[in-house]
Amino acid sequence: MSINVQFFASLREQLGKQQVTLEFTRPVTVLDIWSQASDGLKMPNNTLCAINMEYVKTDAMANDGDEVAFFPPVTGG
Amino acid sequence: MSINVQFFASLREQLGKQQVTLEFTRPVTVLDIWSQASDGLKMPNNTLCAINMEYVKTDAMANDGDEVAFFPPVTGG
Amino acid sequence: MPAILLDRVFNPWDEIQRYQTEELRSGLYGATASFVGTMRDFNIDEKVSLMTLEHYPEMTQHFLNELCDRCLKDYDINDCLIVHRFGDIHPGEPIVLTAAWSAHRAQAFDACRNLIEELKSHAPFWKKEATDKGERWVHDEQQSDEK
Amino acid sequence: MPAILLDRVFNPWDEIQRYQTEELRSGLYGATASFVGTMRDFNIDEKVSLMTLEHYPEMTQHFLNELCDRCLKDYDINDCLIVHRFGDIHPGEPIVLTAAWSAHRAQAFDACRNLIEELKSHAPFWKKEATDKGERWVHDEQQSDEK
Repeated sequence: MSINVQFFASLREQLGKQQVTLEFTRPVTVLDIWSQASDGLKMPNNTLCAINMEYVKTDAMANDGDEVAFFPPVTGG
Repeated sequence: MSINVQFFASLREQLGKQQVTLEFTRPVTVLDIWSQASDGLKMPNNTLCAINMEYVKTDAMANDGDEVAFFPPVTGG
Repeated sequence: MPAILLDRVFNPWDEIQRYQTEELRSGLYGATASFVGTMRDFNIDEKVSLMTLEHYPEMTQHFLNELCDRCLKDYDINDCLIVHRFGDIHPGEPIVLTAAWSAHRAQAFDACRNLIEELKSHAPFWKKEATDKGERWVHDEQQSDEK
Repeated sequence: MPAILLDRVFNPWDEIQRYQTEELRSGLYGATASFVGTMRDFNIDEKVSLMTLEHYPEMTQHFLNELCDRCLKDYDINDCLIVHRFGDIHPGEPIVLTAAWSAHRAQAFDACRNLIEELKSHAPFWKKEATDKGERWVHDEQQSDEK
Protein backbone atom coordinates (compact mmCIF):
# COMPACT_ATOMS: atom_id res chain seq x y z
CA MET A 1 0.00 0.00 0.00
CA SER A 2 1.04 3.54 -0.77
CA ILE A 3 1.18 6.48 1.66
CA ASN A 4 1.72 10.11 0.68
CA VAL A 5 3.80 11.76 3.42
CA GLN A 6 4.05 15.53 3.86
CA PHE A 7 6.26 17.70 6.08
CA PHE A 8 5.74 21.35 6.91
CA ALA A 9 7.63 24.34 8.28
CA SER A 10 10.70 23.60 10.45
CA LEU A 11 10.25 19.82 10.02
CA ARG A 12 10.26 20.26 6.25
CA GLU A 13 13.49 22.26 6.52
CA GLN A 14 15.15 19.84 8.99
CA LEU A 15 14.36 16.80 6.85
CA GLY A 16 15.10 18.61 3.63
CA LYS A 17 11.92 17.37 1.98
CA GLN A 18 8.33 18.42 1.68
CA GLN A 19 6.83 15.23 0.33
CA VAL A 20 7.66 11.57 -0.09
CA THR A 21 5.58 8.58 -1.20
CA LEU A 22 6.23 5.38 0.78
CA GLU A 23 5.20 1.78 0.08
CA PHE A 24 4.28 -0.67 2.85
CA THR A 25 3.35 -4.33 2.73
CA ARG A 26 1.61 -4.42 6.12
CA PRO A 27 -0.68 -2.08 8.12
CA VAL A 28 1.32 0.78 9.70
CA THR A 29 0.88 3.43 12.36
CA VAL A 30 1.69 7.10 11.92
CA LEU A 31 4.80 6.50 14.05
CA ASP A 32 5.93 3.69 11.73
CA ILE A 33 5.54 6.07 8.81
CA TRP A 34 7.62 8.72 10.55
CA SER A 35 10.38 6.18 11.25
CA GLN A 36 10.58 5.17 7.63
CA ALA A 37 10.33 8.73 6.26
CA SER A 38 12.58 10.63 8.65
CA ASP A 39 16.03 9.22 7.91
CA GLY A 40 16.64 8.34 11.55
CA LEU A 41 15.53 11.64 13.08
CA LYS A 42 13.63 11.08 16.34
CA MET A 43 10.18 12.65 16.22
CA PRO A 44 10.26 15.89 18.23
CA ASN A 45 7.93 15.73 21.23
CA ASN A 46 5.65 18.50 20.06
CA THR A 47 5.14 17.14 16.53
CA LEU A 48 1.57 17.17 15.24
CA CYS A 49 0.24 14.45 12.93
CA ALA A 50 -2.68 14.34 10.54
CA ILE A 51 -4.23 11.68 8.32
CA ASN A 52 -6.29 13.03 5.44
CA MET A 53 -6.50 16.53 6.95
CA GLU A 54 -7.63 15.37 10.41
CA TYR A 55 -5.44 15.48 13.51
CA VAL A 56 -4.51 12.01 14.81
CA LYS A 57 -2.23 10.52 17.46
CA THR A 58 0.97 8.68 16.54
CA ASP A 59 -0.64 5.27 17.08
CA ALA A 60 -3.37 5.88 14.47
CA MET A 61 -3.36 3.43 11.53
CA ALA A 62 -2.96 4.62 7.97
CA ASN A 63 -4.60 3.01 4.95
CA ASP A 64 -3.65 2.70 1.32
CA GLY A 65 -3.83 6.08 -0.43
CA ASP A 66 -3.84 8.12 2.78
CA GLU A 67 -2.08 11.46 3.07
CA VAL A 68 -0.11 11.61 6.32
CA ALA A 69 1.34 14.93 7.47
CA PHE A 70 3.86 15.92 10.15
CA PHE A 71 4.35 19.46 11.38
CA PRO A 72 5.45 21.52 14.38
CA PRO A 73 3.02 23.38 16.69
CA VAL A 74 0.94 25.83 14.70
CA THR A 75 1.45 29.60 14.91
CA GLY A 76 -1.23 31.20 12.76
CA GLY A 77 -3.58 34.10 13.43
CA MET B 1 -29.42 79.43 45.87
CA SER B 2 -30.39 78.40 42.37
CA ILE B 3 -30.57 74.86 40.97
CA ASN B 4 -31.01 73.95 37.32
CA VAL B 5 -33.16 70.79 37.14
CA GLN B 6 -33.36 68.57 34.06
CA PHE B 7 -35.61 65.63 33.17
CA PHE B 8 -35.05 63.11 30.40
CA ALA B 9 -36.94 60.51 28.38
CA SER B 10 -40.10 59.05 29.98
CA LEU B 11 -39.71 61.27 33.08
CA ARG B 12 -39.56 64.35 30.86
CA GLU B 13 -42.77 63.23 29.14
CA GLN B 14 -44.56 62.28 32.38
CA LEU B 15 -43.77 65.60 34.03
CA GLY B 16 -44.35 67.57 30.85
CA LYS B 17 -41.13 69.52 31.25
CA GLN B 18 -37.49 69.18 30.31
CA GLN B 19 -36.00 71.87 32.49
CA VAL B 20 -36.89 74.05 35.47
CA THR B 21 -34.82 76.44 37.60
CA LEU B 22 -35.59 76.29 41.32
CA GLU B 23 -34.59 78.61 44.16
CA PHE B 24 -33.81 77.37 47.68
CA THR B 25 -32.90 79.25 50.85
CA ARG B 26 -31.32 76.27 52.64
CA PRO B 27 -29.10 73.30 51.65
CA VAL B 28 -31.13 70.62 49.86
CA THR B 29 -30.76 66.98 48.86
CA VAL B 30 -31.49 65.60 45.43
CA LEU B 31 -34.69 64.11 46.86
CA ASP B 32 -35.78 67.54 48.15
CA ILE B 33 -35.23 68.91 44.67
CA TRP B 34 -37.32 66.14 43.13
CA SER B 35 -40.15 66.86 45.58
CA GLN B 36 -40.23 70.52 44.68
CA ALA B 37 -39.86 69.97 40.93
CA SER B 38 -42.15 67.00 40.35
CA ASP B 39 -45.60 68.46 41.09
CA GLY B 40 -46.39 65.74 43.63
CA LEU B 41 -45.27 62.74 41.52
CA LYS B 42 -43.53 60.13 43.66
CA MET B 43 -40.03 59.36 42.37
CA PRO B 44 -40.12 56.02 40.51
CA ASN B 45 -37.92 53.42 42.20
CA ASN B 46 -35.54 53.04 39.28
CA THR B 47 -34.93 56.78 38.77
CA LEU B 48 -31.30 57.77 38.26
CA CYS B 49 -29.95 61.08 39.55
CA ALA B 50 -26.92 63.17 38.59
CA ILE B 51 -25.34 66.35 39.89
CA ASN B 52 -23.15 68.17 37.38
CA MET B 53 -22.92 65.13 35.07
CA GLU B 54 -21.96 62.66 37.81
CA TYR B 55 -24.26 59.95 39.15
CA VAL B 56 -25.30 60.52 42.78
CA LYS B 57 -27.73 59.00 45.29
CA THR B 58 -30.91 60.78 46.32
CA ASP B 59 -29.39 61.93 49.61
CA ALA B 60 -26.54 63.84 47.91
CA MET B 61 -26.49 67.58 48.62
CA ALA B 62 -26.72 70.13 45.83
CA ASN B 63 -24.99 73.51 45.81
CA ASP B 64 -25.79 76.85 44.27
CA GLY B 65 -25.51 76.74 40.50
CA ASP B 66 -25.58 72.94 40.26
CA GLU B 67 -27.29 71.11 37.44
CA VAL B 68 -29.37 68.24 38.83
CA ALA B 69 -30.81 65.65 36.43
CA PHE B 70 -33.41 62.89 36.79
CA PHE B 71 -33.88 60.10 34.29
CA PRO B 72 -35.05 56.50 33.88
CA PRO B 73 -32.68 53.52 33.48
CA VAL B 74 -30.48 54.01 30.43
CA THR B 75 -30.90 52.01 27.24
CA GLY B 76 -28.12 53.03 24.88
CA GLY B 77 -25.73 51.00 22.80
CA MET C 1 -9.11 57.69 22.57
CA PRO C 2 -12.02 59.81 21.50
CA ALA C 3 -15.71 59.31 22.18
CA ILE C 4 -17.73 60.71 19.31
CA LEU C 5 -21.46 61.51 19.38
CA LEU C 6 -23.11 61.75 15.96
CA ASP C 7 -26.58 62.76 14.81
CA ARG C 8 -26.19 61.24 11.35
CA VAL C 9 -25.73 57.81 9.78
CA PHE C 10 -22.15 56.58 10.07
CA ASN C 11 -20.17 53.71 8.65
CA PRO C 12 -18.42 51.98 11.57
CA TRP C 13 -15.85 50.25 9.36
CA ASP C 14 -14.84 53.54 7.78
CA GLU C 15 -14.60 55.11 11.24
CA ILE C 16 -12.27 52.39 12.55
CA GLN C 17 -10.15 52.57 9.47
CA ARG C 18 -9.94 56.33 9.43
CA TYR C 19 -9.06 56.45 13.11
CA GLN C 20 -6.31 53.88 12.98
CA THR C 21 -4.84 55.35 9.80
CA GLU C 22 -4.77 58.87 11.21
CA GLU C 23 -4.01 58.23 14.87
CA LEU C 24 -2.13 54.95 15.25
CA ARG C 25 1.27 53.94 13.97
CA SER C 26 0.98 50.97 11.65
CA GLY C 27 2.99 48.05 13.06
CA LEU C 28 2.42 49.14 16.66
CA TYR C 29 -0.67 47.10 17.46
CA GLY C 30 -1.20 43.41 16.70
CA ALA C 31 -4.82 43.04 17.74
CA THR C 32 -7.95 45.06 17.05
CA ALA C 33 -11.26 44.06 18.60
CA SER C 34 -14.43 45.86 17.63
CA PHE C 35 -18.12 45.74 18.33
CA VAL C 36 -20.89 47.27 16.25
CA GLY C 37 -24.46 47.54 17.51
CA THR C 38 -26.99 47.86 14.71
CA MET C 39 -30.70 48.66 14.83
CA ARG C 40 -32.76 45.56 14.20
CA ASP C 41 -36.15 45.77 12.52
CA PHE C 42 -37.85 43.75 15.25
CA ASN C 43 -37.72 43.77 19.07
CA ILE C 44 -39.79 41.80 21.58
CA ASP C 45 -41.81 40.36 18.72
CA GLU C 46 -42.86 43.67 17.25
CA LYS C 47 -41.79 45.25 14.01
CA VAL C 48 -39.91 48.47 14.67
CA SER C 49 -39.85 51.12 11.95
CA LEU C 50 -37.97 53.95 13.67
CA MET C 51 -35.99 54.47 16.85
CA THR C 52 -35.28 57.82 18.47
CA LEU C 53 -32.25 57.95 20.74
CA GLU C 54 -32.46 60.69 23.34
CA HIS C 55 -29.34 61.62 25.29
CA TYR C 56 -28.10 64.15 27.83
CA PRO C 57 -25.46 65.79 25.65
CA GLU C 58 -22.94 67.12 28.19
CA MET C 59 -23.24 64.17 30.57
CA THR C 60 -23.19 61.57 27.80
CA GLN C 61 -20.02 63.06 26.33
CA HIS C 62 -18.46 63.37 29.78
CA PHE C 63 -19.37 59.79 30.67
CA LEU C 64 -17.95 58.34 27.44
CA ASN C 65 -14.73 60.37 27.76
CA GLU C 66 -14.22 59.04 31.28
CA LEU C 67 -15.02 55.53 30.11
CA CYS C 68 -12.27 55.71 27.47
CA ASP C 69 -9.82 57.11 30.04
CA ARG C 70 -10.58 54.33 32.51
CA CYS C 71 -10.30 51.71 29.79
CA LEU C 72 -6.81 52.93 28.85
CA LYS C 73 -5.78 52.71 32.49
CA ASP C 74 -7.40 49.35 33.24
CA TYR C 75 -6.31 47.42 30.12
CA ASP C 76 -3.01 47.02 28.34
CA ILE C 77 -4.17 48.67 25.13
CA ASN C 78 -2.70 51.19 22.71
CA ASP C 79 -5.94 53.03 22.11
CA CYS C 80 -9.72 52.80 22.03
CA LEU C 81 -12.62 54.43 20.23
CA ILE C 82 -16.34 54.92 20.82
CA VAL C 83 -18.79 56.27 18.25
CA HIS C 84 -22.49 56.55 19.18
CA ARG C 85 -25.51 57.85 17.31
CA PHE C 86 -28.33 59.92 18.70
CA GLY C 87 -31.55 61.20 17.15
CA ASP C 88 -33.64 59.26 14.63
CA ILE C 89 -32.29 55.86 13.60
CA HIS C 90 -33.72 53.48 10.99
CA PRO C 91 -33.53 49.66 10.90
CA GLY C 92 -30.20 48.40 9.63
CA GLU C 93 -28.33 51.53 10.69
CA PRO C 94 -25.39 51.32 13.10
CA ILE C 95 -26.03 52.71 16.59
CA VAL C 96 -22.70 52.22 18.30
CA LEU C 97 -19.10 51.24 17.63
CA THR C 98 -16.54 50.32 20.27
CA ALA C 99 -12.99 49.35 19.35
CA ALA C 100 -9.70 48.66 21.13
CA TRP C 101 -6.18 48.25 19.80
CA SER C 102 -3.55 46.26 21.68
CA ALA C 103 -0.44 44.13 21.33
CA HIS C 104 -2.44 41.29 22.87
CA ARG C 105 -5.74 39.88 21.69
CA ALA C 106 -7.10 39.08 25.15
CA GLN C 107 -6.64 42.71 26.22
CA ALA C 108 -8.19 44.00 22.98
CA PHE C 109 -11.26 41.77 23.41
CA ASP C 110 -11.67 42.51 27.12
CA ALA C 111 -11.29 46.27 26.65
CA CYS C 112 -13.69 46.37 23.71
CA ARG C 113 -16.28 44.40 25.63
CA ASN C 114 -15.83 46.50 28.74
CA LEU C 115 -16.51 49.63 26.67
CA ILE C 116 -19.84 48.36 25.34
CA GLU C 117 -20.95 46.79 28.64
CA GLU C 118 -20.24 49.96 30.63
CA LEU C 119 -21.82 52.11 27.93
CA LYS C 120 -25.00 50.02 27.93
CA SER C 121 -25.22 49.97 31.72
CA HIS C 122 -24.48 53.59 32.48
CA ALA C 123 -24.26 55.98 29.52
CA PRO C 124 -27.26 58.35 29.51
CA PHE C 125 -29.11 57.31 26.36
CA TRP C 126 -32.79 56.37 26.05
CA LYS C 127 -34.42 54.54 23.18
CA LYS C 128 -37.93 55.17 22.01
CA GLU C 129 -39.27 52.82 19.36
CA ALA C 130 -42.01 53.42 16.82
CA THR C 131 -43.92 50.20 16.12
CA ASP C 132 -47.22 49.24 14.47
CA LYS C 133 -48.84 49.72 17.88
CA GLY C 134 -47.44 53.18 18.48
CA GLU C 135 -44.42 54.62 20.31
CA ARG C 136 -42.84 53.07 23.38
CA TRP C 137 -39.81 53.68 25.55
CA VAL C 138 -37.48 50.72 25.66
CA HIS C 139 -37.04 49.59 29.26
CA ASP C 140 -33.76 48.36 30.61
CA GLU C 141 -35.13 44.85 31.24
CA GLN C 142 -35.95 44.63 27.54
CA GLN C 143 -32.40 45.43 26.51
CA SER C 144 -31.42 41.84 27.14
CA ASP C 145 -33.88 40.71 24.50
CA GLU C 146 -32.48 43.16 22.02
CA LYS C 147 -28.81 42.47 21.60
CA MET D 1 -20.03 31.37 6.81
CA PRO D 2 -17.01 31.19 4.57
CA ALA D 3 -13.37 30.78 5.48
CA ILE D 4 -11.22 32.55 2.95
CA LEU D 5 -7.48 32.03 2.43
CA LEU D 6 -5.70 34.85 0.62
CA ASP D 7 -2.17 35.30 -0.71
CA ARG D 8 -2.47 39.07 -1.06
CA VAL D 9 -2.95 42.12 1.15
CA PHE D 10 -6.57 42.52 2.22
CA ASN D 11 -8.56 45.21 3.97
CA PRO D 12 -10.47 43.55 6.83
CA TRP D 13 -12.99 46.38 7.17
CA ASP D 14 -13.86 46.18 3.49
CA GLU D 15 -14.20 42.40 3.79
CA ILE D 16 -16.64 42.63 6.71
CA GLN D 17 -18.64 45.29 4.98
CA ARG D 18 -18.76 43.49 1.65
CA TYR D 19 -19.77 40.23 3.32
CA GLN D 20 -22.58 41.66 5.38
CA THR D 21 -23.89 43.75 2.49
CA GLU D 22 -23.93 40.82 0.11
CA GLU D 23 -24.84 37.96 2.43
CA LEU D 24 -26.83 39.25 5.39
CA ARG D 25 -30.20 40.95 5.53
CA SER D 26 -29.87 44.42 7.02
CA GLY D 27 -32.01 44.65 10.17
CA LEU D 28 -31.53 40.96 10.99
CA TYR D 29 -28.53 41.19 13.29
CA GLY D 30 -28.04 43.62 16.15
CA ALA D 31 -24.47 42.81 17.12
CA THR D 32 -21.27 42.37 15.13
CA ALA D 33 -18.04 41.44 16.89
CA SER D 34 -14.81 41.33 14.96
CA PHE D 35 -11.14 40.69 15.55
CA VAL D 36 -8.26 41.70 13.31
CA GLY D 37 -4.74 40.39 13.82
CA THR D 38 -2.11 42.62 12.29
CA MET D 39 1.60 42.06 11.79
CA ARG D 40 3.61 44.08 14.26
CA ASP D 41 7.06 45.37 13.41
CA PHE D 42 8.63 43.94 16.56
CA ASN D 43 8.36 40.61 18.38
CA ILE D 44 10.28 39.34 21.39
CA ASP D 45 12.40 42.50 21.33
CA GLU D 46 13.56 42.13 17.76
CA LYS D 47 12.64 44.23 14.78
CA VAL D 48 10.81 42.12 12.22
CA SER D 49 10.91 43.19 8.59
CA LEU D 50 9.04 40.35 6.90
CA MET D 51 6.97 37.36 7.90
CA THR D 52 6.26 34.33 5.76
CA LEU D 53 3.17 32.35 6.61
CA GLU D 54 3.35 28.74 5.50
CA HIS D 55 0.19 26.65 5.51
CA TYR D 56 -1.09 23.22 4.49
CA PRO D 57 -3.60 24.37 1.90
CA GLU D 58 -6.20 21.56 1.87
CA MET D 59 -6.05 20.92 5.61
CA THR D 60 -6.07 24.60 6.53
CA GLN D 61 -9.14 25.24 4.39
CA HIS D 62 -10.81 22.11 5.74
CA PHE D 63 -10.03 23.06 9.33
CA LEU D 64 -11.36 26.60 8.97
CA ASN D 65 -14.54 25.42 7.22
CA GLU D 66 -15.22 23.00 10.07
CA LEU D 67 -14.46 25.71 12.61
CA CYS D 68 -17.10 27.98 11.06
CA ASP D 69 -19.62 25.11 10.99
CA ARG D 70 -19.01 24.29 14.65
CA CYS D 71 -19.24 27.96 15.61
CA LEU D 72 -22.67 28.26 13.96
CA LYS D 73 -23.85 25.20 15.88
CA ASP D 74 -22.34 26.15 19.24
CA TYR D 75 -23.34 29.83 19.36
CA ASP D 76 -26.59 31.65 18.72
CA ILE D 77 -25.26 33.65 15.77
CA ASN D 78 -26.58 34.55 12.33
CA ASP D 79 -23.29 34.10 10.55
CA CYS D 80 -19.51 34.21 10.88
CA LEU D 81 -16.51 34.93 8.69
CA ILE D 82 -12.81 34.09 8.67
CA VAL D 83 -10.24 35.62 6.35
CA HIS D 84 -6.58 34.58 6.70
CA ARG D 85 -3.45 35.53 4.79
CA PHE D 86 -0.64 33.24 3.75
CA GLY D 87 2.68 33.90 2.01
CA ASP D 88 4.81 37.02 2.56
CA ILE D 89 3.42 39.59 4.97
CA HIS D 90 4.88 42.99 5.84
CA PRO D 91 4.60 44.94 9.12
CA GLY D 92 1.30 46.73 9.47
CA GLU D 93 -0.54 44.32 7.17
CA PRO D 94 -3.57 42.39 8.42
CA ILE D 95 -3.01 38.65 8.93
CA VAL D 96 -6.42 37.47 10.05
CA LEU D 97 -10.01 38.61 10.43
CA THR D 98 -12.69 36.80 12.42
CA ALA D 99 -16.23 38.17 12.70
CA ALA D 100 -19.59 37.02 14.05
CA TRP D 101 -23.08 38.47 13.61
CA SER D 102 -25.81 37.85 16.16
CA ALA D 103 -28.96 39.26 17.73
CA HIS D 104 -27.09 39.24 21.05
CA ARG D 105 -23.80 40.89 21.82
CA ALA D 106 -22.57 38.22 24.25
CA GLN D 107 -22.97 35.52 21.59
CA ALA D 108 -21.29 37.69 18.95
CA PHE D 109 -18.28 38.34 21.22
CA ASP D 110 -18.00 34.73 22.39
CA ALA D 111 -18.27 33.32 18.87
CA CYS D 112 -15.75 35.79 17.45
CA ARG D 113 -13.29 35.02 20.20
CA ASN D 114 -13.81 31.29 19.86
CA LEU D 115 -12.96 31.55 16.15
CA ILE D 116 -9.62 33.26 16.74
CA GLU D 117 -8.68 31.12 19.75
CA GLU D 118 -9.39 27.85 17.93
CA LEU D 119 -7.66 29.13 14.81
CA LYS D 120 -4.54 30.08 16.75
CA SER D 121 -4.46 26.80 18.65
CA HIS D 122 -5.14 24.38 15.83
CA ALA D 123 -5.19 25.81 12.28
CA PRO D 124 -2.14 24.61 10.34
CA PHE D 125 -0.19 27.83 9.78
CA TRP D 126 3.47 28.46 10.60
CA LYS D 127 5.15 31.83 10.87
CA LYS D 128 8.73 32.49 9.88
CA GLU D 129 10.10 35.92 10.69
CA ALA D 130 12.96 37.77 9.03
CA THR D 131 14.81 39.92 11.58
CA ASP D 132 18.15 41.76 11.74
CA LYS D 133 19.65 38.53 13.05
CA GLY D 134 18.30 36.34 10.27
CA GLU D 135 15.27 34.12 9.79
CA ARG D 136 13.54 32.21 12.57
CA TRP D 137 10.45 30.09 12.97
CA VAL D 138 8.04 31.48 15.52
CA HIS D 139 7.44 28.88 18.23
CA ASP D 140 4.10 28.38 19.87
CA GLU D 141 5.39 29.51 23.26
CA GLN D 142 6.34 32.82 21.68
CA GLN D 143 2.82 33.42 20.39
CA SER D 144 1.79 34.65 23.80
CA ASP D 145 4.30 37.45 23.57
CA GLU D 146 3.00 38.47 20.22
CA LYS D 147 -0.68 39.16 20.46
